[in-house]
Amino acid sequence: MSDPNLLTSDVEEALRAGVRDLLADKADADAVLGRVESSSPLDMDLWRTLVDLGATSLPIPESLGGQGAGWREAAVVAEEVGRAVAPVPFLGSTLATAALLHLSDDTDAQEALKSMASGESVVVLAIPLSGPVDGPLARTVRSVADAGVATRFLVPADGGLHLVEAASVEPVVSLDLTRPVWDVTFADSGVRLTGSGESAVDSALLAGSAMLAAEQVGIAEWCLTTTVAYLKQRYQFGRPVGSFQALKHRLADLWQSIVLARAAALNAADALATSSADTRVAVAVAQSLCSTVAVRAAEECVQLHGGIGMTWEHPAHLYLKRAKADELALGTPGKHRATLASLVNLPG
Amino acid sequence: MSDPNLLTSDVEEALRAGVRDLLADKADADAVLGRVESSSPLDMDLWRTLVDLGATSLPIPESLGGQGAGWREAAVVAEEVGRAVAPVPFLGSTLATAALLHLSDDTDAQEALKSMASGESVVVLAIPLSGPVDGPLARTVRSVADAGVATRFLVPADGGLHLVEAASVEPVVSLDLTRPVWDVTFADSGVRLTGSGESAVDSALLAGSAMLAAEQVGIAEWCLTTTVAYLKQRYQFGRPVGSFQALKHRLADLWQSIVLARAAALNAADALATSSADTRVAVAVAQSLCSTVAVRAAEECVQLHGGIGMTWEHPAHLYLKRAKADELALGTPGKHRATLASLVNLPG
Amino acid sequence: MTDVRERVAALLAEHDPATTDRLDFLRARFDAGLAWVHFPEGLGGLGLPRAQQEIVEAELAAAGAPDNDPRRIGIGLGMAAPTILAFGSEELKKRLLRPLWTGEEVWCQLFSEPGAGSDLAALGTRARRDGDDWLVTGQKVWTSSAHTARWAILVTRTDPDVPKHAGMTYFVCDMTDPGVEVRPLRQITGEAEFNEVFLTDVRIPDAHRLGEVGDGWRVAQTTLMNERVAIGGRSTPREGGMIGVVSDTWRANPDRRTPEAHDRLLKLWVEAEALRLAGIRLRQQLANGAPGPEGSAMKLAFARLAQELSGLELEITEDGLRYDDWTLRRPDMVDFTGRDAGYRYLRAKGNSIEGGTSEILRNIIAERVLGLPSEPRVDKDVAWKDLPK
Amino acid sequence: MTDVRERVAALLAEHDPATTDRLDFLRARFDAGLAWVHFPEGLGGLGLPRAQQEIVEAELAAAGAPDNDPRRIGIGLGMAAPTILAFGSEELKKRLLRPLWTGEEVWCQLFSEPGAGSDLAALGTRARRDGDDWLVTGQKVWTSSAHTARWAILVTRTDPDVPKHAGMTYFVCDMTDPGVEVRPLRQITGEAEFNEVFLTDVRIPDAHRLGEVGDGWRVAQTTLMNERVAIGGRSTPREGGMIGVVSDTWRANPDRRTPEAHDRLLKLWVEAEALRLAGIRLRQQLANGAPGPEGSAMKLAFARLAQELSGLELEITEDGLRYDDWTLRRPDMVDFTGRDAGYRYLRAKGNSIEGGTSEILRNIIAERVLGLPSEPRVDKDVAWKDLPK
Repeated sequence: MSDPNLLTSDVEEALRAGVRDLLADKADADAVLGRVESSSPLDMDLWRTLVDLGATSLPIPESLGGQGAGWREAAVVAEEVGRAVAPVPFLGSTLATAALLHLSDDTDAQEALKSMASGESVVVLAIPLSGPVDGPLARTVRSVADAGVATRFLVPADGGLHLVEAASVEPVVSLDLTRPVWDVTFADSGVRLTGSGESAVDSALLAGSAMLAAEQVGIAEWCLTTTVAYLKQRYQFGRPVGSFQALKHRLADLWQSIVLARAAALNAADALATSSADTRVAVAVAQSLCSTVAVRAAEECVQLHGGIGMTWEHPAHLYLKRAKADELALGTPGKHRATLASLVNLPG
Repeated sequence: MSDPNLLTSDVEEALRAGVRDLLADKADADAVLGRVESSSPLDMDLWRTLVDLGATSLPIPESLGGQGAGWREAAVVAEEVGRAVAPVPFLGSTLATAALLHLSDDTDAQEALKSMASGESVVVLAIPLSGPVDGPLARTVRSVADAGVATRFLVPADGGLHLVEAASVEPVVSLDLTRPVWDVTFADSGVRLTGSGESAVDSALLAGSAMLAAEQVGIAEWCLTTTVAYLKQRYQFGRPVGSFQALKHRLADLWQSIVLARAAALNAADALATSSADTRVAVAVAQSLCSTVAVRAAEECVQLHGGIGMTWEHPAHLYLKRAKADELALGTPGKHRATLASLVNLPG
Repeated sequence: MTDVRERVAALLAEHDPATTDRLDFLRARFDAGLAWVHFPEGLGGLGLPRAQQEIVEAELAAAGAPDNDPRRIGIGLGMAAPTILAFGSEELKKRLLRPLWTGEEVWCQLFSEPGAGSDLAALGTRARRDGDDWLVTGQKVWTSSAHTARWAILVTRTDPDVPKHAGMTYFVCDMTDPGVEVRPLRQITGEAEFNEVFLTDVRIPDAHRLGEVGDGWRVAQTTLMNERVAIGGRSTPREGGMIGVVSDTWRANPDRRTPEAHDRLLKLWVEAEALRLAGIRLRQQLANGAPGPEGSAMKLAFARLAQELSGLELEITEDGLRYDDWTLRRPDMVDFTGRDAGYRYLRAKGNSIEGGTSEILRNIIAERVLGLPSEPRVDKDVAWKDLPK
Repeated sequence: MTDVRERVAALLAEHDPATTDRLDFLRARFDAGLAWVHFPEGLGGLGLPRAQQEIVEAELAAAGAPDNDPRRIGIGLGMAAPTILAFGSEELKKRLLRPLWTGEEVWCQLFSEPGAGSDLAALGTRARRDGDDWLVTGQKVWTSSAHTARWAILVTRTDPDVPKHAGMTYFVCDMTDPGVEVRPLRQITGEAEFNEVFLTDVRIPDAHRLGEVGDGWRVAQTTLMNERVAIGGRSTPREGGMIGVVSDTWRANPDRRTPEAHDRLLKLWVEAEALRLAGIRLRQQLANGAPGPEGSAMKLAFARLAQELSGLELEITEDGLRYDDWTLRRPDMVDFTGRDAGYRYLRAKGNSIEGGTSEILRNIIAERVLGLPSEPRVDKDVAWKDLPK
């Protein structure tokens, strides 16, 4: 097996810069904090701007109105969404995109991808964000990410995937303020797409997990950068707090973990982009590692900010909540390791 | 359930002082280091002095020539043996004592206990120090602790326990220099003692594990104390190395772990001494925790001594090897936790 | 020697708990010297050894007497009272201690500031002399009970031109005075246990000073030394506290079990049990008159365990992605078991910050318990005003 | 521009590797400027960009040419040579570089001392001027290859009256000189990879000085900056190194598996794979001309992983209580895979100490990568002789 490409290209870095600038402008900490307790926790104006930038349709072929780029580029966006904990329906939409791409011989799937690419509709895969995907058609699917802004849903049922409008979408008090979940109830079974629903969902979970890993790298980096900046300017005992060796060592260890997490996340995106035979291993490695690193980074961020990190007005808690919810999303690290065990012949 | 007594009594502390003085005198680092590569890795002169002090027969009733004290007192000795990594057959002998006490209606068992208490014989339980106890009579038992100085063995076989002389006792190159193991081969089945061999072995493992926990606390404390002393007098960058905060925090955490480990080890010894219904839980808690703490303490000791800790001439490696071997002995921490799971209704 | 049992019997004879108003009973108990027997006579005590208090508590509890709800007024009892006793004028003691003890007047603590957390001695709240009074201006933070408190213990900076430890002065502050503004401080859990307190030209009579001018650091040490050790009178039962909640969650959710989570739970169970045992041991040492330094190990371990347990709980619970309530509540005290897993996870983050961060605690353990040398200090001989901030 | 391919072809034409003596071939290669093409002509190079070396290596390897066994002479190649090139006289360069490169003369490094480990600049080995020579006395430690080395690079203290960084001087030292005594330093594994070197009035000609008197710290920095990054030319395959050994042990010993050890193994497998990927990424950055600071993360992670993996291996192996051999061996290089689990466990403890402890590495990462402020320094302006030791 030849080495994966683990560098980001100039084009990818240009994309990153564009998305990062936009998010810095439209989704700074105050804006996000102000929004999360409102009745519209997701920022659809921001989403539409991302749509116009092409940042939401990167893996969708040009023939369907997308950018015809791929999962490496989508991972760049995911990372920036994580860095800003931007309240946009990126994950729900990504899961649906991957599932639809898997079934893209179906004309209804093609139409759905087109309307997603243009921003006309937001399609969300109706699976519980944590916990198992139900096999039979579930009338109510609990804890669906981004469901509150979805115009249509992809519902796995009876071995197929159905394009459906929801009968009701109930808000839920969510741990993660910047990616709230909803309970969604379906009354009819909508249009059944041609092809295996199970393998489409599998494909979605794989892509979603890889994108989640990139998001987690973004979260972890924000937490590290913000903590370092704070500790440089916070003085106690006549010294910058960041000059205390115990804290320096913890941050050095955290940085080291992020170096590894970044390599793993890039590898997962590259594997997905190149349809590598190694994709399942790459995703399990990335997802189990990046989940853990992001949570640790967010926990260190809160702790090393001291009291201020415990306050609602400081954005650290938004990252803590997102990181912890991300850890539960699409399988805990322990579950991804269990998957890995069977992939690499390390039986329990 | 009333609270266990987790304080050591004045009598116990007097015993500790006596044993500690003796070991400091007869088993200092140079003496131990000199002995371990000799043809007599166990110090039987020292052992006989401990016998004379009564320190090897504490749980044996006075009627059989022992001290008629109990497992709390034995734990004090175990801790000091650990603190000195004294090369004496304490563990092998303890396991045999506990097994024989369980079968003490048997006159051969009584005779054996008597001769152990007087120092006339060293009886060792013939089980592999790590790894499972064989059910059927094994002709060769691998990796038996302290076997090289045993005059007789207790061999579990056919559901009973047999008092046997070995046909051959082969030295093994052991990881733990201060508690080497031997491969022991038996030719005949000796005297079968009355009573259940399985429950006698079970009883021995329980007592042995509790004593091992106390030993591990002694190891951990030596490692912490020695490291602290070294870091106070070692200067680098114009400062005592012990003034560097990152190291201070690690040692504070280690001390904290030892506080918990000590409480757990005392509780296990007290439970054993009082035949508490809680003994199995207490031993599983103590053994899983103390194993881990001792290894961590020894690893930190080597690391924080820097290069000198990597040398043969510094005693740190004796503690590292003992701590690691102790972790494998009588069940790894993971195995003790698995035992605990069934005891406290936390099924996997 | 006074027989406290007789005193208790006399109190109960004159004030039958079954028929006496709660506050009347508490006042009578104070006046009988049975509030804190080691305090002087006339100030709620009898000048007896502290150990005798336990007899009083046991007898009164047996008689069904009401207590003063000590958890609610912990700052007054644990911190303000010993400081007032040690440094207050007779007049202040007479005026303050009785309603403090009965709970009629709640106390809060104005110590921490946004710029002085771990480094309390860096605080900048200025007190300037103005005739017989002081005018105090500054901002305090992490003040629990400020919105219900009548009084505060307050440390201020009176001389910025000397090194930081030397220029501080300690007061009691009337929280109803003009210039005291209390704002709730919302936490990551959504609730506001604490407050920010803004002081603007608050006028405090010099008579409300505790200790000498410039001696505030030493007075504050008295307060902090008396901060209640987090050790109750009774030992926790096995699986008491958060480990019990999480173990029950495990038992109730077989679907969410994984081998990895199982071993993690068992590790934490072992540590929680060992922590419980260490607590028993510490209490036995205290009862024996020979307390060790293990209390600080317990705080360190408690914080870590609470954080790891609540993190695990979110993974093994049915609804880890949900939260119970983000509305800004103002709870009287922390309740780890009354709310859901998400709350425990977030609230536990504070365990390694409040009451001294785990980092500061590790410094203290390293230096005071292990005797490791201190770090080079750059702030010892510098005037407070010249310190980098 | 010189075409290195032509040069290689010419070398091979004149010296057929199949028939030429190994040493003759290496000498001819050096003389042809193909030893290290970025070195000057006449000193084994052609004054070409370093990147062209890869072409030479590839062509020669393809032709079956012998190499100079670079792992055996790493200190000479990686540390001594660049320092001699930068600071040596023409005469010294001519005399030393050729046999260094061919491996005829092995080099060792006399830097660390018992009292100067992490703090190299604290070293106390004294060099005193004596006519055209220097007399050197002191003790060095952790010297690999000292018993086989002909030459050493040596840092000494020439002026104890100035701050430590200012009073050092750098030499090359002939290890065959009288007064040089080499003793094996036995490690916890039983073997002796390293030596202690005792120097007693060793006479070194001033012509063997590298750099100015008092400028030894700067010269030593050149040496250390050139210390070979632990990144080979090729990427490791998956399960390469210790993770492969431990995974195979796992596969071979179903009896010793527990759920707890399983998850621990998987965690380490994940980290080992991520570390491998980070190595690939770092090499791609290097190839791209934009190396990041990730190498230090890799050393930190490698040490931790090696220690945790080997610790786990002892638990899951059949004979964890046994060791293969305690006899004092003198290995040429470390071999993690050729010996048993106990050896790996013990030897891996050195990974976080040798070549810069993990603690020093964390300092460097925190300050140079993250830009965190340095700690207060107490040793900057103090004469070396007055420093506490």
